[in-house]
Amino acid sequence: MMVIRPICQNDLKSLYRLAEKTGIGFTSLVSDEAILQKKIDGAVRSFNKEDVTEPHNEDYLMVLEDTSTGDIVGTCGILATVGLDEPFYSYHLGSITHASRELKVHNVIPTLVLNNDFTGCSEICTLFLEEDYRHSKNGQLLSKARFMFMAQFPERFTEKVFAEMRGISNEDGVSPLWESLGRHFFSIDFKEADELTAQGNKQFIAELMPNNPVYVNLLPPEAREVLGQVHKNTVPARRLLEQEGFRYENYVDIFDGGPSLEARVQDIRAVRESRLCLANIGQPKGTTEGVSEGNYYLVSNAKVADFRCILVQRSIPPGSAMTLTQEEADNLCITNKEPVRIVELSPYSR
Amino acid sequence: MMVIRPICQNDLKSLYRLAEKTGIGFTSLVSDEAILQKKIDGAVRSFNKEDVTEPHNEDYLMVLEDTSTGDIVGTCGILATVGLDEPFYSYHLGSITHASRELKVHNVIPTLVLNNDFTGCSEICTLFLEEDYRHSKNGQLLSKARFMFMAQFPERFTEKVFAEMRGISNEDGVSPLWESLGRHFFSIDFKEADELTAQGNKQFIAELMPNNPVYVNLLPPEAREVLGQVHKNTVPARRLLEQEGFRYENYVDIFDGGPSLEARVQDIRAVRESRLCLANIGQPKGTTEGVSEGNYYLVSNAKVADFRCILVQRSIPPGSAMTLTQEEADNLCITNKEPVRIVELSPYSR
Amino acid sequence: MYLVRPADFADLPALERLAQQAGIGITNFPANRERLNDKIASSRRSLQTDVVQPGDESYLFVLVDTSKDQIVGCCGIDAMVGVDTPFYSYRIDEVVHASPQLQIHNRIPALFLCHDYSGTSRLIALVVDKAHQNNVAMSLLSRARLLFIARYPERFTKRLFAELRGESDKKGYSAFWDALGKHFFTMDFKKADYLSGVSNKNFIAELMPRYPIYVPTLPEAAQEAIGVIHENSDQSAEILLNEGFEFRGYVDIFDAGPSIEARTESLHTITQQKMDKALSLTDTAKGPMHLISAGHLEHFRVTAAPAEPQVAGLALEKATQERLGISSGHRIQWVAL
Amino acid sequence: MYLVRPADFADLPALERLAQQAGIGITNFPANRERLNDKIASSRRSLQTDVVQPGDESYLFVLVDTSKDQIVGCCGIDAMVGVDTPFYSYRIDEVVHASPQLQIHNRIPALFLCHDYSGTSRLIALVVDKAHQNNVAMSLLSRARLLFIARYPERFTKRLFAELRGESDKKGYSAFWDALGKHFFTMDFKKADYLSGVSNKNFIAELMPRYPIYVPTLPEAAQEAIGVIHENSDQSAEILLNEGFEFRGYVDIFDAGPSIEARTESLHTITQQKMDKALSLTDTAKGPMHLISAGHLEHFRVTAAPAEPQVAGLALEKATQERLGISSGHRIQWVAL
Repeated sequence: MMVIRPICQNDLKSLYRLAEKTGIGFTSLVSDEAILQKKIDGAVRSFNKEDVTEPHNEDYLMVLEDTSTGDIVGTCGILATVGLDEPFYSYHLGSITHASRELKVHNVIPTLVLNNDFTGCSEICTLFLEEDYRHSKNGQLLSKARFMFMAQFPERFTEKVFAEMRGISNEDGVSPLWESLGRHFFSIDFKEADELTAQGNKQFIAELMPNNPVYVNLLPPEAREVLGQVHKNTVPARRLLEQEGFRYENYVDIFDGGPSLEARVQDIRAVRESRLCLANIGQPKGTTEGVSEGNYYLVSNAKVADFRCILVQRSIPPGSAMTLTQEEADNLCITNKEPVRIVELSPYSR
Repeated sequence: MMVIRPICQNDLKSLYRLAEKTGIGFTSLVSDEAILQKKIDGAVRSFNKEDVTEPHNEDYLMVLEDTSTGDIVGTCGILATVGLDEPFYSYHLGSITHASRELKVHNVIPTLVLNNDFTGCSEICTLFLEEDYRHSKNGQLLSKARFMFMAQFPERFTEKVFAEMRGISNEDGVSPLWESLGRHFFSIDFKEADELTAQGNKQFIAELMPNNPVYVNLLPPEAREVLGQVHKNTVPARRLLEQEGFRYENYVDIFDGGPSLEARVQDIRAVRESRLCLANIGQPKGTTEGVSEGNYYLVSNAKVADFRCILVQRSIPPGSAMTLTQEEADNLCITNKEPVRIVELSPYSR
Repeated sequence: MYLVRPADFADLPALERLAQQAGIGITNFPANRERLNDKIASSRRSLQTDVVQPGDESYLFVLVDTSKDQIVGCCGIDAMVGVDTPFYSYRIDEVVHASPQLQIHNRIPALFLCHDYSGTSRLIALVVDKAHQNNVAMSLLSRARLLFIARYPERFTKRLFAELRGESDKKGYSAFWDALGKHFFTMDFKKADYLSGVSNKNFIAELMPRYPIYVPTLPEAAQEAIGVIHENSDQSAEILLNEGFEFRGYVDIFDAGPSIEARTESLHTITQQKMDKALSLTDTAKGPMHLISAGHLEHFRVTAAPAEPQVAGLALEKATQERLGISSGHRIQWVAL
Repeated sequence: MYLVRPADFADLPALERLAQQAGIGITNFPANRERLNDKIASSRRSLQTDVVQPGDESYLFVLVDTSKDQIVGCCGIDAMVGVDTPFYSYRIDEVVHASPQLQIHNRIPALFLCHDYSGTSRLIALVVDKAHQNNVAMSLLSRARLLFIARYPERFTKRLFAELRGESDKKGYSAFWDALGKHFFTMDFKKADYLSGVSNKNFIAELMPRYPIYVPTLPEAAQEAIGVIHENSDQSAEILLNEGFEFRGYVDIFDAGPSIEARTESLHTITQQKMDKALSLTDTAKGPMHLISAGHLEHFRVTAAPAEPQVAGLALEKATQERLGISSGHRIQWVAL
């Protein structure tokens, strides 16, 4: 069975193994033991904080474990806030109108405005699933488990949450936006800039980036076209978030132009439609051992440090109680009659 | 009975009478016959346009008629797009981070950035209800009838729609934001600037307003405090829109700092939950002549030029058909078995 | 021989012909009969007005080939630009972005829309028939303006500038315009250039970018055109540079042609010019070439002729005196060619 | 009598005492023993180095009351500011916003953060004991620097500027700081002022506003402080203004005190100074007061004394010669006081 749980100190080796597989451009998981250990420390500290009444610098990093092998095969995370230790930069794609009545010209010109608007906001991040496990809705479980955690502990996050999506670059990691914009202001290459940023070192952005709006119409077409577009590998992840109610509100990455998607936590479909019910340990009705059919449901417990989330399939919609097998209950770290949070895995299947 | 319908050429006198009552600060309805006549012409033309596949410069101005007296007692409108004839300005309240590691200082400074970001967006506007009629949910009918129209004809509007809310000013019409910001750049007073804008004359804004971001922390406290705040008379209108899913996304009016609220049309509660059903003319079950009880429902027809919307009360939730009295059907301009669109007047009452 | 004098209404057909030849890129001299007529009228009005300090006056001069009594060139001075609507230029300024931590120190040139030349006198539109583009004619026409300014300093500002035509090809294609202006005007260079000559200039403020343009983000061809003089203007540029005009980093907002400026008092022609009596040339030696002017305002005349500076004044040939409408003993102004 | 000479390590206690008196607002002369020691070391190193063009050298001079052999003042020159980190100032520029339609034409002064003085030589920190703030001592100390610059032009840039202390009260309260800097530094003026003296200046770029500040939007007290000189600095300001320094619209980013600048070659002391032989004063008349310098680099000395310019050189009293460590026939440099 596939289980989402908080990362723990024993996971360093597995995390390192995963980090090696992420490749260039995935800067939140770099294959450096010291950095990863620091990340684990931060996450362990965050999950063990009790009585959190408002978001601070918590970093909730979770892993997807295949209980049949004990392997860690994916990660996902939530940062309680960004930009409070190091500035967090983005471009806002706005418009400026230039109009002349006399000449009957009316131009609406898109502009990129450098800002720190996401400062203090919660971010969902560090989503990675090993190639061999990209099936059986594991990706959805990994991504949406975070919403179950947020639904259960909204006081730990801000009203608005966002996600940065990887932008367009070619096979060599060259980004058209960087080539026509960033390159002129940084005397380092895209990869180096990206890595510095990943290490939380962002002062240089303020120092080197132009602080005036950039006229998008003056950029070459190949740069204009990537604004707000995701890398082809990221298309499914974007669609998944959009189905949950995330929206592109014209914020893009300053380096590659990839979009940020945002939502009010309470407006996320999986949060809004999730509900608490009591766990009934037993044989779920309408299911036969080993045969899976019916709708998919995310089921999580209501614990912080021992948070767990799994995916189950039921042919009869659950009411005020959810019947779980002993194995499922064990993987959720719950006993009979404990509360669990459930929601349909996908919209429109309610 | 209270009925929402498109404004028509006979309404000029009534509209003028209403305009006289709106008072200062309500710039979209000025008591000038020529301007009002032009507005009516525009609305009549817009409602009579057939085969509209995308929004242009349509102006859908509707009125609330008391059928018992024939009086026009309120108005509400939707502009298909703003900013395409004259630039549409707003301030975006963003942030800039200034941080020094060496000094351990980390400041997040709010800024006002002048923009034309709403260019090409649909706007709901011109909401006014006569004082004597501010009861019996007339205000809600007036405001939300627009969502029924948008739900029925989404192709006539943009994906996103917004509303500008009146900002804070004192009894003499003095706006604290204007006094500490606009006044320094315009050599005219607030009222004059506001009127020029209302007449669609906005070139002067580009000419006179500073195009660099304004540091909010340098503004006096009384100006800072009004940013994104509505006039006390506008608090109920704001709450109403927020309940429908409208959100303040940090856009404010450049003169008085009043917030703009925005929503995706498909995310508006009244749009999302509204549905078509067939009208059954007869005696609604569970209701007795003259006795009103049960939930309120907005009911509209599915016509453009003959659009109508009314408010009914039903104690039994309607299913695939809605039973309407003959009077209600007449006021909706429909006959038996014609399709009508219905939705619960308020959220949470489903 | 050549003579420079103020333009008159009778010169209109000749001026129109010149303007058509001048082509694109000389925005203050459009081939539009009505506008040219206005320019002549404005010049005449300016010359007939008592001026205490510079305002919206403008002066238009023509170059006459006296052998055929034909107009073969023209030029002008605006007493002050930016009086009604601001006068826009791009100022090239370096923006410094430095990161001590990364040891990066970038100096990035950027174009800032400004109206620093508002309130300044401007030399405009030197146009000369191809056949007459020789050194004497060009110098005479260009420097005649400076003699005029020396005579009437109260009519001009202490700083003076001239716009030099920027790079564009015969069809009016400008790489700079194509990379920048086109995106904001949504019209071609020719049309914008023409409009800027005939219309008030509000539309520039309305349409041009309000934020600085970072030069390295422009296409290379556009970057290379910044501050470059159109080859047809090399000769007139050289005359002004020799006078002491300097480039201070201002370029035209349309074609990025450079503006050059100087303090009026320090210009070569103005520091060297003298006023004294006209004398008769008696011996056979004609003396070196001089620019010689006579006459007041509307009757201001300048010609180029051999002459001999003497203690009591400047000795001229009879023919030169006649061309200037003077005789010996009259006060004249001169400078060596 | 007074003598100006380069500072030495032995002067440290006296300099520390002076710095404490100087108070807030003289950021380049902080009352910090370590930093003062660094400044002396840097000055000595600079004087001992062969310099071909200006770099990060700095020169510190002290004013000695020779009657008591006591340090009563000091001043300095930075060969070039902004070498490691940019040197920031506010430039006051007018922004024009005009609406022809409404017939409004606003010129709005705005403060632009710039580093236009980066790469320029700077006169720094003139501090003199209250008891010695007389015209002779002040002029001697201030102008001694200009004599030094005249002697070693290759060590300085062609443009020179000086920052004048802006308005702040005894407690270090500055209305300008309160309205602007405070919001961005979240510390008080005193601390920011001190940090700017002792730390590298990266934090200015990190914390200061990047967009222009429109002057009319500031509180009135802050507006009124812009470009105003602290009353304690009036005297030293006057000496520099008389030399030919001009205010060109640059002010300090903390207290809005004005910067004044000049082309080195045009300064009064520099154009008037002469180099020739020292002569002996023979007759009884002592002659008018002069500033007289002698000695090379580390041994550079300047004093103020009566002297008589003669054809072959400058005639000095014996005592003056001794003070400068020279005798008749030595080369000296002088200028009238």
